[in-house]
Amino acid sequence: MLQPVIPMVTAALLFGIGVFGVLRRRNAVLVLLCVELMLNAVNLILVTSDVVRAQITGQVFVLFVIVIAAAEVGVGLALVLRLFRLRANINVDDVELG
Amino acid sequence: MTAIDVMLSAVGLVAVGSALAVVSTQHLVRAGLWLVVTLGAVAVEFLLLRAEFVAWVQVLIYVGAVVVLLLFAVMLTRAPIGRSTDLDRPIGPALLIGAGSGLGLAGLFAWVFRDMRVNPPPTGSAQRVGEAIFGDWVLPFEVLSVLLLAALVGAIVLSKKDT
Amino acid sequence: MDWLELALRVGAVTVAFLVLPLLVGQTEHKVMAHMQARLGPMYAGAFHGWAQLIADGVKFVQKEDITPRAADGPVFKLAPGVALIPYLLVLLVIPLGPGDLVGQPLDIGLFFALAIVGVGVVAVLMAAWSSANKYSLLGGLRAAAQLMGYELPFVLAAASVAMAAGTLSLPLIVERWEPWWLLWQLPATLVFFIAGLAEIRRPPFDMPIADSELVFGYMTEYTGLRFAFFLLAEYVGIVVISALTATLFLGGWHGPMAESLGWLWMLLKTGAVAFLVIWFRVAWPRLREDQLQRLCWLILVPVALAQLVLTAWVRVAMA
Amino acid sequence: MSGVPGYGLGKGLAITLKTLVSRSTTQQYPDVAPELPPRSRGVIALREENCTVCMLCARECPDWCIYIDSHKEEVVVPGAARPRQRNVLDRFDIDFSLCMYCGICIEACPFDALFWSPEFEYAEYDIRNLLHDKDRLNEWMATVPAPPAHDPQGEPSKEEANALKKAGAA
Repeated sequence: MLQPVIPMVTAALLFGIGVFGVLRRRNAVLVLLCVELMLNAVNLILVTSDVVRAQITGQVFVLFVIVIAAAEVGVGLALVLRLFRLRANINVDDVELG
Repeated sequence: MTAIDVMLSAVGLVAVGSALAVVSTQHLVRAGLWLVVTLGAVAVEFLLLRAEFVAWVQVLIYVGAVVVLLLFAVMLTRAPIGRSTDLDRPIGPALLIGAGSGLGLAGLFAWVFRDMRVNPPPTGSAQRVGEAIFGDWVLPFEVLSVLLLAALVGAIVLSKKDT
Repeated sequence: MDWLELALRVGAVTVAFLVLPLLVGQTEHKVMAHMQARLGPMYAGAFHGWAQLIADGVKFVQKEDITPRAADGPVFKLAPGVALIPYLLVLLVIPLGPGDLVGQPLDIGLFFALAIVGVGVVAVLMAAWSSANKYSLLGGLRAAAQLMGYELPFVLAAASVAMAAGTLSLPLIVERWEPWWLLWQLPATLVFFIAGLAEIRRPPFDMPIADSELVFGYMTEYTGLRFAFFLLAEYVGIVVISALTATLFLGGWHGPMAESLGWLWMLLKTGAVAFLVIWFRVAWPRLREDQLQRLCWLILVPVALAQLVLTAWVRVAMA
Repeated sequence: MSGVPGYGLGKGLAITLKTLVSRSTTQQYPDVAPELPPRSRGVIALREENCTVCMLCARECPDWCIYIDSHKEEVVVPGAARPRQRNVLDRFDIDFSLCMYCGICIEACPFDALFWSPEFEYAEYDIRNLLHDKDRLNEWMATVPAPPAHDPQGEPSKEEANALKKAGAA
């Protein structure tokens, strides 16, 4: 017997921490790190709901999320390195939009 | 509280604690290393929830590749040893929104799942996950491969030198 | 009883973890020496220097443990441990003989092994960055690029044999192995072994520590016991890669009288592959950094993919 | 043949394997005495009786590593008109921390007082202890090998040739 509330609350806290980090961090790589935190929180919720509902769909989605996260990091880091090459600075506040 | 509950709580504490370190440390590279701890802890949670396959995929892709890429990028963009001073914005709004969403969701989950007890499912899920992916979810899987290809092309184009 | 058995298994694996790397190291000392028309260590332990590595260990323990002033202390000190532990965990799932002569039978043991071996690169990056040394950092970046690249053919080649056996469990893969797989899986064997060599950063793939360019790469600043840990990790790495190659592609414990002598066959095959690893170090020069990436992406990955297609065809044809 | 891909790699493996199975030639020095080539230049030995303190060696030495002191002594020879004077060697030191083993002193010595000895095990923990006095140099005389025999095909020495000529003339 296990209580699904424990991983659920853990995941919620991880998500909150991730949101906090994304909003607070200025460094682009650190923002990516915090996005990973949020994705992991979602993964944890998906796996836990699998346990709750005795299904496997959640795990399938976790795999999809992990693949997408890998793609996201690949493109994100390419962007960051490009930015660094252009500006020698990866501070997201200093990026001019438009 | 059964033994598995205790372990879930302990590993959850590790995950949350190291996640806090990720968002609060002033050492750039250490943030990435703390993220390794968080991801490892989440992988252990997966193991405890009997999602073995997903747990090891998490280790292989996240710890073995994603974090390494992140650390690689951090080191390529001049990571100093010691504290950096310009990593953070003012703490106020971020704390408000982050704590709001995190604690709000936590409260919601705690309320909804407060009395639920479930039996852990049987282990050995690689085959079941495979059947699910290539049965019900084969179309999303194919779309995902196109997405990966697009990401690959995009990353190459972005990191090519201007000619 | 259950706990006792578990303790016994973990204890046996720990003993193997401590003894096999020393055996490989001593073999390397002697084999490398004779391949270079030398004798190698002759004094420690009186008979042909059999105790040389023990003497080395004692020496390392006595040395001063230096942390550079500019280094990031905690990360610097933690890195050798992080380098060592993944290999210990991998040894747990490698089957030594038929039946359940394995540290811990896992349903997805192969996947576990591949995932855990990949963690080692984190230790390299930790050591490289925290040393506050440019050569170390360069070595670490080389290692990261190398390991990220070679992880792909490594996993693909292993996937081929898993597909052929229809399971991810290492004991089951060995059980379903048949001698003709040697021929049919030969490309995967070569790709796996070469990528494995690159994974453990052995010559000719030792660019991360290339001593003529980077002093000693990410290990430059390490002394004493921590340096010894890194060296131990390298030799456990040889054991792990050799054992995985033997398990996946060379039939593990298969051989005459496998029921009683299976463990011996497994050890012999592992030893033979480890000998190859040593031999390559002596015979071949180090690749250049661009040749390394070229070999990975233009040769190993395509070969591994072709092998996957072939395996799938044969499986379908046989079904 | 060398155009085949991987030929070089195979050759490397073959060579190392061949070396592995053939006997290694390492000399186990402290356990087994090394076989030195004839006329090895190990150390310079001194035959004190032959030295006349002519100082040629000290003057020819490029490193100035030979130190010689002497005094004069009168030798009374019975039956001689007056006592003879002769040089007596007080000190003959060679500083082997300076010596570069050129052997010029041995070539320069007109009285066969200096010799090459193959002895080489005289390392010291302190560089100052490499200054060896005449007693020590004399000890090494015991290790000096006999001079190589004359080449039977070679020309006879000038003295021999002169003697033969005289004998022929007589």
